Amino acid sequence: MLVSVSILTLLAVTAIAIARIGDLWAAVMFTGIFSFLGASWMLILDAPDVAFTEAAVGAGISTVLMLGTLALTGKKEKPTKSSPIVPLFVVGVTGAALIYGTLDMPHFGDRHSPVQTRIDPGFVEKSQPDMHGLPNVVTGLLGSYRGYDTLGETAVIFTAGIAVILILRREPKEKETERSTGKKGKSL
Amino acid sequence: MSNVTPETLIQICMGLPLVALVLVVITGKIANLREACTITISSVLFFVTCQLAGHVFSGARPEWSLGDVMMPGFEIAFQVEPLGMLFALVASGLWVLTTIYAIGYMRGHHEINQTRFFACFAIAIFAALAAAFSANLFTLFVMYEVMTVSTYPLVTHHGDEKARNGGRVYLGILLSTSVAFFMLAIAWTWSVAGTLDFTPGGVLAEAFSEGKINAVQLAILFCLFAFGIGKAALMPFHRWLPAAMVAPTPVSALLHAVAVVKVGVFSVLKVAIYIFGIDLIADTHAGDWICYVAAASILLASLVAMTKDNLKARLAYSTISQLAYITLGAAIATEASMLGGGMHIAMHAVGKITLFFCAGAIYVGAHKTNISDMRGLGRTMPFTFGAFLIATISIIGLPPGGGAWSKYFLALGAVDSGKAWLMGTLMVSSLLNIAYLVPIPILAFMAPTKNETDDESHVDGGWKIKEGPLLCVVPLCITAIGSVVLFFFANQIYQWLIPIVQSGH
Amino acid sequence: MTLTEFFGLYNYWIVVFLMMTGFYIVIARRNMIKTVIGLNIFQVSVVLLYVTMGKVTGGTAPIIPPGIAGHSDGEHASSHGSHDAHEVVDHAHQHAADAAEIIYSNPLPSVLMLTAIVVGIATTALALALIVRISEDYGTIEEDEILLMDRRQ
Amino acid sequence: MIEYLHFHLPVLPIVIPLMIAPLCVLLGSRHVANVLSLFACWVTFGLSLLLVSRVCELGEISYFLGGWKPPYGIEYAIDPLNSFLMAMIAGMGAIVLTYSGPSLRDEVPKSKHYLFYSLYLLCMTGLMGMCATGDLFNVFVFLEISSLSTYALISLGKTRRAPLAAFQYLIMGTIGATFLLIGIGLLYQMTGTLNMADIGVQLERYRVAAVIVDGIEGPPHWEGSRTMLVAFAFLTVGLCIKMAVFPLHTWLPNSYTYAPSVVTCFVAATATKVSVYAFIRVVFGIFTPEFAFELLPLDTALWSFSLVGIFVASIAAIYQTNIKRRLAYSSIAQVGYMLLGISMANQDGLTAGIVHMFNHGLIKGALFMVVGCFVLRLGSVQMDDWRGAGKTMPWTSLAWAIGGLGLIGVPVTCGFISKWLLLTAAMEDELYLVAALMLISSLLAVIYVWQVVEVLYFSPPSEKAKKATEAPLIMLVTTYVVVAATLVFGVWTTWSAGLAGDAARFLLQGGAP
Repeated sequence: MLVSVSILTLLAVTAIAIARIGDLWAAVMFTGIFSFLGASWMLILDAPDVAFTEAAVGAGISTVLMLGTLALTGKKEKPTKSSPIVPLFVVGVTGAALIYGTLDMPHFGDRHSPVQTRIDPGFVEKSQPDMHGLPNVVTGLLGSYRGYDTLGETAVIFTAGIAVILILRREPKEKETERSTGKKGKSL
Repeated sequence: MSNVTPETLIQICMGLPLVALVLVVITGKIANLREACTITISSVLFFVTCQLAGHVFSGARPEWSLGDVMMPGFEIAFQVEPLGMLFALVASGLWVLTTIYAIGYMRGHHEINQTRFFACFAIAIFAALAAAFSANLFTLFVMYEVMTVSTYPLVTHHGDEKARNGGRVYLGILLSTSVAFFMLAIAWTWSVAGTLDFTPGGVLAEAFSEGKINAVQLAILFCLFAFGIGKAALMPFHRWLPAAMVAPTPVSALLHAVAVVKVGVFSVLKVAIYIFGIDLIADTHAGDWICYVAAASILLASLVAMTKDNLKARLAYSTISQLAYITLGAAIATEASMLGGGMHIAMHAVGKITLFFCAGAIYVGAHKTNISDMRGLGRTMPFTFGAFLIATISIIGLPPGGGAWSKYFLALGAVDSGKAWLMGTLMVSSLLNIAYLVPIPILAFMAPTKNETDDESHVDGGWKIKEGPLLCVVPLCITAIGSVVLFFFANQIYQWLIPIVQSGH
Repeated sequence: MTLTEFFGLYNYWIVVFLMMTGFYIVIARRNMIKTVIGLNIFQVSVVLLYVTMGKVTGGTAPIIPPGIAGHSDGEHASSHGSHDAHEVVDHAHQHAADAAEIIYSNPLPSVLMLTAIVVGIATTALALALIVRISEDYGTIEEDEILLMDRRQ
Repeated sequence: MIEYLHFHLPVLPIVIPLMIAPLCVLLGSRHVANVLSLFACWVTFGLSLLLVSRVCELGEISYFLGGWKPPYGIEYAIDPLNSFLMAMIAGMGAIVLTYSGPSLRDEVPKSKHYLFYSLYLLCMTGLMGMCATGDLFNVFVFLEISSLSTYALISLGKTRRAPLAAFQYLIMGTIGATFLLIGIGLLYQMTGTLNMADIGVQLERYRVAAVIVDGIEGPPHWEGSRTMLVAFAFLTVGLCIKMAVFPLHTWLPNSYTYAPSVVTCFVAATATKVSVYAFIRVVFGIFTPEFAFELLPLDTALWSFSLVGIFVASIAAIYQTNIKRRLAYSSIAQVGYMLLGISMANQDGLTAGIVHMFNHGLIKGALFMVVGCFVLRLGSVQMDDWRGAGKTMPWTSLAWAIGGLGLIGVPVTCGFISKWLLLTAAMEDELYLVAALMLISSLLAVIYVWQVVEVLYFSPPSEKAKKATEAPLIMLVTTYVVVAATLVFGVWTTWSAGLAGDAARFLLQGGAP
């Protein structure tokens, strides 16, 4: 209880820090920390697979990617001039809606909630015979019942991969014209 | 032809203009061949229409529907009844003459894009025939809009700034009224009556008796129809008609006599007779408001016509006035007024097309557009102005012009319905007609030419005849004779049309 | 608002707070990298929301201990519904009885979130690539400045 | 073999492009990739047509991926609605790809072509997958496939604004997708399942019979409705962002304007429609219209937003000199018509909404294809440069005029069919004001389409237009195929409106997806 409360508090504090901080380098670091804290909480919530993935992907890869980008772009965020009232209002309304929505939700850890009872026999029991006793049910599910989602996930990664190549690859010619026009880009 | 069923005749009738369209486009490069195609097909079409008319006027009601490809509620279906048949006869008959005339005019005037012209012309005729034969409001509306769009390139034929502005007004008013009022009225009818089929006796009577629509709503609906059918050019939605005068004269002839405006008034009549039903309008006084509007239109348009010096503009306002007669006939809603309105479609068509042909012939032959410039022109163009005079008589409504009969029936209807004041309107309007039309031929024949010494035609004290191209003059003579023939033929038309007002009882 | 309600839902409320912080960064911040960071936080919070749903009080991660795995073949042991309890008792296997006592948290949210995390990183990567490209073209990654440059053009 | 094909038919149109996409990258040659992707698209189109005929014959088809039955596994549920839409997407995909050659060579560097083809196929996969699936989470996954590929495709545009537009779309799109994910999560929380049909069944259990007081039936009532409402709201907002409903449309104009012409053609014709479809599914397949429209005054909200959106976007369109942007605003307005139909939740209205998805896809596809032809020859999307192009590019200009008439909704074009259905539906519901406003708003389309027509035909030619020649044959032919389709479906309505009517009936009878 104490651990989870302190992790949750830390998460909230980190999130606010990220929102307020102007130095991008620090913000990226805090994002890594946020992911890491999130991952530890997931561990408490009995989701070790997600926790490991989050730690690796969220705290690891995405931090590296962002740092790499920062190296190419610049580390300082310019202070935003526009008033924060409209975004705050939108966020407030959305948040209030969500809180309102939680009121009818099954309580945390409720073992009679539909999530736990709708599927009967549950995934753990069902997957044992289906997966021939694979101990990690999550892995089993990824490859079987939700295997198609996993295929989709792979497709997403593939899409992102070629998209990144496509976006970052510059034509030799393109670069030249760019240089000759003093990096102003081409107008319409 | 006797072994061809009337159903097939309908298909042939509507197919022929499309065949003409295809042939015109294919043979576009070879002008002579292209025009030979158009003339041949239009003649064949007239012949086929006459065949069909024989069936219809002897009581047949042939039907044809495209039901296989349409959903319920979107039925494209055709059924020929006498009113539509009469309109189809007028349209197809005048197509032949207009084509001949157009060839003379377009060549005499060296117009550009002649292929596009003839192609769009063919589509417009197709739409006119299909509208004439339509069996329900949906089909009528579809064809109405097809005609709007297909005549747009005709109106803007010259492709210059003036044409663009004219086209803007033309398309703007016709599309806006049809979408904002006509379509709404149709949907309303559909939601109230549950059908859009043209039914003798009307489809709204039942809804009225069931209380789905009350008398005030009926009157509003009638207004929506009358204004929504912008092609009937009821004031204040008449501006498109003078604006469309930027078009070449054969187009004006098409617009004002053959197809466009006649589709408008035809639709008004059709809606009045087959959607409302004469009795319903008479009982609920749904048409009363439109009576006032139409009467006002008649007088105002005549007054405006008097102020116009440009011949085509004057004729345009004359058309607005004459169309309002037909709308008036529909709004009065007595048997006589409906018949008068129906007859006026034919009578006015023949008369007005003659006038426009004359205007075009004067333009091609003498390059004059303003009435004040036409002094003494009658002596060099006797045939043209002779025809003009005859048509004028018909439009005014004097015997032996065909227009006399239709106006007589309209007046009769006005008296029948107890609106005797309308008689007064009709009388005044006839006087106004005289005032703005008769001076033109008189000026042309009687007045001395402006500067006689300069006039080349004035040789040795005699007048040398210098008419427009032969292909222009012959059609206008034929239509002028036609408007006289119609006077003697009126009883026949009356007999043909009788079923449309009787079938409701 | 009862105390049970508070203790039953406060987890969710904190997650909502985290989500909204992320959302706020996305819509309020004009620096593109900051926006992407906000998106990241938003998405991680949604992952937390899902994972929270799967948790059962007193449950454990859905990984079958080695002793039990392989023995429950063909069984329809149920970890929660009491109506199935008699089936479980019927079994001679001690391990099976153990299995019935172990309560597993629902594995499905985990499965879904593995996919969602991967989708998230793919989106981040694409966004960052776009940022690099924009920064090359415009020389800045502040949206306000870029819009100003475009307007001047 | 046929047996096998028939059995796996539901999944083939999605899997074929998905499998060929990596192949395009691996082989690395733009010619090979072109042929492969064309092959994939046309085969997909053929298969989806086959699927439509199968659905018409057999009714709804369920396909369990990997043989795992729901609620454990993922289900593909093919019904009249989504098979119809899939055929449209595949058809537009195939025809636009066939069209693309010259335009692509002009606008995208050759070395990127093979990647373009791969992304194009992936985008199509994503859109088709979203349609076919009966699993809510799977919708999210395929939404992301299509979105990510769309962002990348948009960023391919010639100008530096293209990556910016793509980035802005990415942010908006990801917010939308995340909202969707939250909504899915809340629904999962309430029902414990992800299968749409099953969610619908489970939600019914929360329903409390209406209380009858003094003989008057009270409003319907749901237990736990707070969470359900919020779930519904989040799904709606998420999808509204993706379908660019006013005022959540801000990403769309830039994306459509700066993307390569070919991409705009495909995306404009298909992407927003798929989101509209997903929304229909949420309203009618998961929740009931009763829940959506009675418990929540969503119908009134939808009309107001649709109508305001239609007017604002149409008026904005009138002021655009960039023609792609003009059409983009028109797209925002047109989505309003679809929503208007859906919000009426009666047979005619829903049919109108569905058939307008199809018709507008064709019309907008055709118009953007025309724009592509002009861009290729004139090198500009500015109205000033298009002046007088009617003389040098008569066929392309004529295609614009016909397509424009479709957009206006003139009879004999398919746009009229949707407008007519919408109108009759409004009258049936006695929404006279909505009917009148809708008709008036459609007049705005006359202005923004006809301004361009006038520029093409009545202005003295610009320098660029003087030098222009008619567009390449392949582009013209494909454009005219689509233009012809807009006319064919304006007359032959048994297929389009008929199928849409079947789909609407299916949805209204509570046919769970």
